[in-house]
Amino acid sequence: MDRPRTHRLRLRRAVAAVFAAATPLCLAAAAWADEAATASADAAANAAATSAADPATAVAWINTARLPLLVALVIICGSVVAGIALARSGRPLRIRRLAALDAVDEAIGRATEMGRSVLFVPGIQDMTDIQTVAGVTVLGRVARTAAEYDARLEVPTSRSIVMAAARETVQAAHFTAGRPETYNESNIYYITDEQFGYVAAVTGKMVREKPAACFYMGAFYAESLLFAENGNSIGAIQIAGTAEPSQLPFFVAACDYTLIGEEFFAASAYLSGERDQLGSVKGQDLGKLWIAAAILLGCALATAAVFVPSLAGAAASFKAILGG
Amino acid sequence: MLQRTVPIAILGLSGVILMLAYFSPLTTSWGETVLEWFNILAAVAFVLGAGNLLAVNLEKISSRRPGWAYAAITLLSFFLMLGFGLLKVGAVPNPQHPGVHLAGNYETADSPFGWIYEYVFSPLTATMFAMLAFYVASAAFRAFRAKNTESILLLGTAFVILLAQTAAGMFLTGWIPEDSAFAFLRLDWMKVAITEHIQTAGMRAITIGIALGVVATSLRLILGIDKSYLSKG
Amino acid sequence: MNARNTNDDAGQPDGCPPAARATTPAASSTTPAASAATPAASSTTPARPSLRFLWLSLAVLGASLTVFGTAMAAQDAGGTAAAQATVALSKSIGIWCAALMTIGILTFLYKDNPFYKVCESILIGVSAAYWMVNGFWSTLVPNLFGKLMPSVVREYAIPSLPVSDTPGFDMALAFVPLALGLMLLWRLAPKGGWISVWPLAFIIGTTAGIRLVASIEADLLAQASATIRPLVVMKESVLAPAAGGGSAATAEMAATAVRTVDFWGTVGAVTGVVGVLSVLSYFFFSLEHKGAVGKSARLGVWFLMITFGSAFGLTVMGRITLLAQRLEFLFKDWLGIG
Amino acid sequence: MNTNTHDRQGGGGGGSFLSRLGGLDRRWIFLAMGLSIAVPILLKLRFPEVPGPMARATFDAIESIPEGSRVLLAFDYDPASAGELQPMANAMVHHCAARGHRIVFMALWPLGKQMADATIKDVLLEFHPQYAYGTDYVQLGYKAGNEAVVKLMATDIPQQYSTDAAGAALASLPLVADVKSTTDFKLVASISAGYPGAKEWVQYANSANPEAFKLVSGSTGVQVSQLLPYYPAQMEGLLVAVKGAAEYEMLVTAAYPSADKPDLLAERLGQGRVRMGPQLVAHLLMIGLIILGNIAMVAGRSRGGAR
Repeated sequence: MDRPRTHRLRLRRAVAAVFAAATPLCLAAAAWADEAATASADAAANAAATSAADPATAVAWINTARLPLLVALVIICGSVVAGIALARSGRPLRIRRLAALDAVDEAIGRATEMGRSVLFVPGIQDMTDIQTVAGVTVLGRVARTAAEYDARLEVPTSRSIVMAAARETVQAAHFTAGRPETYNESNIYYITDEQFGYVAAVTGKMVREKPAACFYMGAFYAESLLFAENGNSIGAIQIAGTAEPSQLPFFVAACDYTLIGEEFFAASAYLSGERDQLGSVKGQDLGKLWIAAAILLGCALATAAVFVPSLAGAAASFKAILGG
Repeated sequence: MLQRTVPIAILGLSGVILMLAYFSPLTTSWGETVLEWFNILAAVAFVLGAGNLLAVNLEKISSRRPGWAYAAITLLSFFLMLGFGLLKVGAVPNPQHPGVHLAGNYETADSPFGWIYEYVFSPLTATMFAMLAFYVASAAFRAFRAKNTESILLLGTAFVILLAQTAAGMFLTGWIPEDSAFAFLRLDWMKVAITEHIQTAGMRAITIGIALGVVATSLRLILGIDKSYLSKG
Repeated sequence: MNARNTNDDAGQPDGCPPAARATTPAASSTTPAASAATPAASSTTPARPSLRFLWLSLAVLGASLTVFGTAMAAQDAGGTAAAQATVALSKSIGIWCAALMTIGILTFLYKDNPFYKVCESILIGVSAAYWMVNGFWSTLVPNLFGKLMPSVVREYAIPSLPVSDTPGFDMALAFVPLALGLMLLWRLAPKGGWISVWPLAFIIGTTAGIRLVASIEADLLAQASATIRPLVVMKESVLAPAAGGGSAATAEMAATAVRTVDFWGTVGAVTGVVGVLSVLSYFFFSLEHKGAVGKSARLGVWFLMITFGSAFGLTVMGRITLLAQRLEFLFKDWLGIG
Repeated sequence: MNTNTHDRQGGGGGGSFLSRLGGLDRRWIFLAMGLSIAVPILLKLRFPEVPGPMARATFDAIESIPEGSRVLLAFDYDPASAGELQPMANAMVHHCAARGHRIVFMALWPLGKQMADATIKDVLLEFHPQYAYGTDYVQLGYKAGNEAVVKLMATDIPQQYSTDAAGAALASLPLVADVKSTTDFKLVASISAGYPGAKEWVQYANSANPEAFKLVSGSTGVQVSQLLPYYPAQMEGLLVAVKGAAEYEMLVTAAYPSADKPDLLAERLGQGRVRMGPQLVAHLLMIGLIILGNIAMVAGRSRGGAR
């Protein structure tokens, strides 16, 4: 990791300080936003969606109906940036183990021993789905390990742009692993945009070529169980990661390891090992603390309002503001 | 410079602009315009996909690798469907503009494109989708085994929900009067309690976690910390 | 955005594209439905494509298309009676084709075989072409060419193309996606392929920007706010009227209804909030799952397991309906039994 | 998260039948599932359904409004979901017609109108020939705009539907001549497969004026988790997937048998129960498989220690 240049470090620390200092500012803004929110809340009830707020309260260039959202954005992004700044300040970073990610090396090693290929499925959505972007970044880390082990990594894609992005990432991974010559573009190929055409091709290939390790990282819909069950029938180690809540039950039931929602997004930071990226994972935890505090405060207010009716107004508006 | 700093700048700039565009009424629609641009980009990029599909299959045919005949079938059906679609062969003429051939409707079952969709494409996709019924059964046998508390909870809940969804569930516990103290033992009450209180809580926490993950992933990309997409990274 | 077959995606109907529904075929045949042979021990002979079988399926494909061609020709020839007959013929050929495809896919359950590989290859070719044609006629022609050269599009393809009031601005704006698209295609050129990183950076950047704000608004805040509720739930209950109280007395008694704690309601509310917080603690990365955090994370895992078990159970009914519809098609529409 | 400690495929070994069960070839399970769906379809097996609370609430909602009142039926689905939703639509139309309600048909999905036309032909005119177009029932057809259509109909229907599906002016049809908004209906029902559908009817039509009419809905199994929170506060009745259809069918055919064509009614209003046949057998198979899997594991563990 390159030596942090002092002026850039000072700049980053300043940005983090601004965001962290923003919190008292936000509480004041929240109070001011209160009547703006309630005014717009009534407007929203009968007018069109909140995006077209009633012009009276919208200052020319800012849409006040979305002020609570802006405040939340500043707080959450501030937490992530603060996490990164924390990592840069050199303090020791403690992050818990993720079983699925420890298994990545074991799975690729097993494939190399058995002389069988590694299959990586980056999901069936396009690059406009953040899960696909996260899947391609995890592909970068898996491809680097595969390059080091000299294992054959196959990446069938369901979208042309995902194929282009995957080729970029795998080529970059081969460079970082110091083996640019082993990069073979034809291992990353497009099949079809159709959900079940892609599934038919990939499951057919699984049964014929019997890869020893299968990775499913990205956005999946009904086909998750088709991949997992066919992967299991050929005895492959299967590591899945998705943020599609409806598919997690099938991956958890049928795969060996599963990265659930947030774990999937933290995976590429974990695998990179870079301090900045691990800092952003700690930033996610900071965001969780904020949300847990907001929930506890809201519940306390709401419960108190049951016994002390006068608090009902405050409880309701807190819930409304948080709701954005 | 051109291959590293410019892409990082493009990514960071477009990310910040679209983040802020959502907050001012003047620029709210920028998000939709960019997504519309993306659809055009994706349609143009089809050439990449088609090019790769042809390269892979033609290579298989020319090198006579085992299974080359299937590559021939793929190419045959690809060109057939592409030709029927792009040239709108046999399309039903548009009532308002009978003269303009390319304005016709090519998706009804009377035109070859529509016929292939109706009798080849949709039965194949519908049957692939229906295969899930078989795999749900094999997953139930293989994966729902009580090895530790977690898997006991997993299979126990699935067991209750499956029972509650059939007449057998009502048959087994339908006789418990609804107002009695043991009403919670009724399978349909258990199903409502599980889905309404526990499943919603679990799904809510997962969604909150995912939102935080999306924020962190997006910021890592916009701030240029995660550069895995850049070759010679 | 094209429709996605999923099971819990709120926006999308969970169903498959409309299966073929038609009158029973003229030639009723006695071939039984997919008679799954008893699965002998699976001796995996190397999958050498038996060419004989391959030419048979190609012949069937060719025959059905030639018959189809005559049907189309007869229809254009305008002979109504002949057209009716041939259209019915083309429909029954279609039913046979659909039934063969359905059985072909189902045979994969027994073993990977040439019949399945033929169906898989057809599906890949047809579906890739379908999405490209769809993308061409529904996106490229109206949105890109419609802006770059509106007059040509209006004359040859879409006569009813809406006239935009700022053609010049639209044309200029349309050059951006065109330029980004050509940069992406530059990968195919031997030299200068690195330029394709620019459009990729643009796509990833815009995706990150849009999804970041949307996920905070729709998921983070909305779900946190929905979790907030009073932890003690009261219920209105009327005091039991004194024995022998006349109707006037009970009416007056109802006025002094008193609120008592609704036990089950409170348990439900507390479970909800405790559930969300314990699962959030499971997702906590900074601390190993030991001690207090370990206990609450373990409770969080139990909540997750019940959530996944329930979701699994709820989707089984949908899956079985899908297979029931395919078998109904085979029995009713193809074989005319059932 | 590592919750799976199941052994890789190909486990199982010698010894008692139970432990060999662990290595059962998956294809026996596929065969069992295939038969458990094919046989009930071929034999048209129907099992008695015990109507649950939600189906009964939907039935009561239509019973509770006075005979001959005006109802609005929205067909918000397409052929892909007809398997689960068409039986509900058929039973609901027969129920409303048997109660003498005057029915207005509409659709938020492009193919929804075709679904409504099929129901009118197969059920309404088949069993209630006395229903006349214009006075007893009207087909408004499909309008694009998703939730905007619902929002507008909550305040001003003639502006959204200036004419019926065939192009006749609303004023010329006695049933809808004086209709101003959804508040002029006693009941609104949405047969819904996704978006736009029942959720939009709750959010935009019901919350605008909650007490004006009863709202009921029929939905696919997948979508029900979004609608459960609205039941029973904002939605009086909710039919859930094929099971809800079968239960509602039993209630309607029991209460309103057809005098002259009993077997045709049993066939037309029996689709839900026919489709419930394979559901029951397949669900019992799934339950059996979970039990069998655990027995095999326990037997395998007791014979040669955990693998």
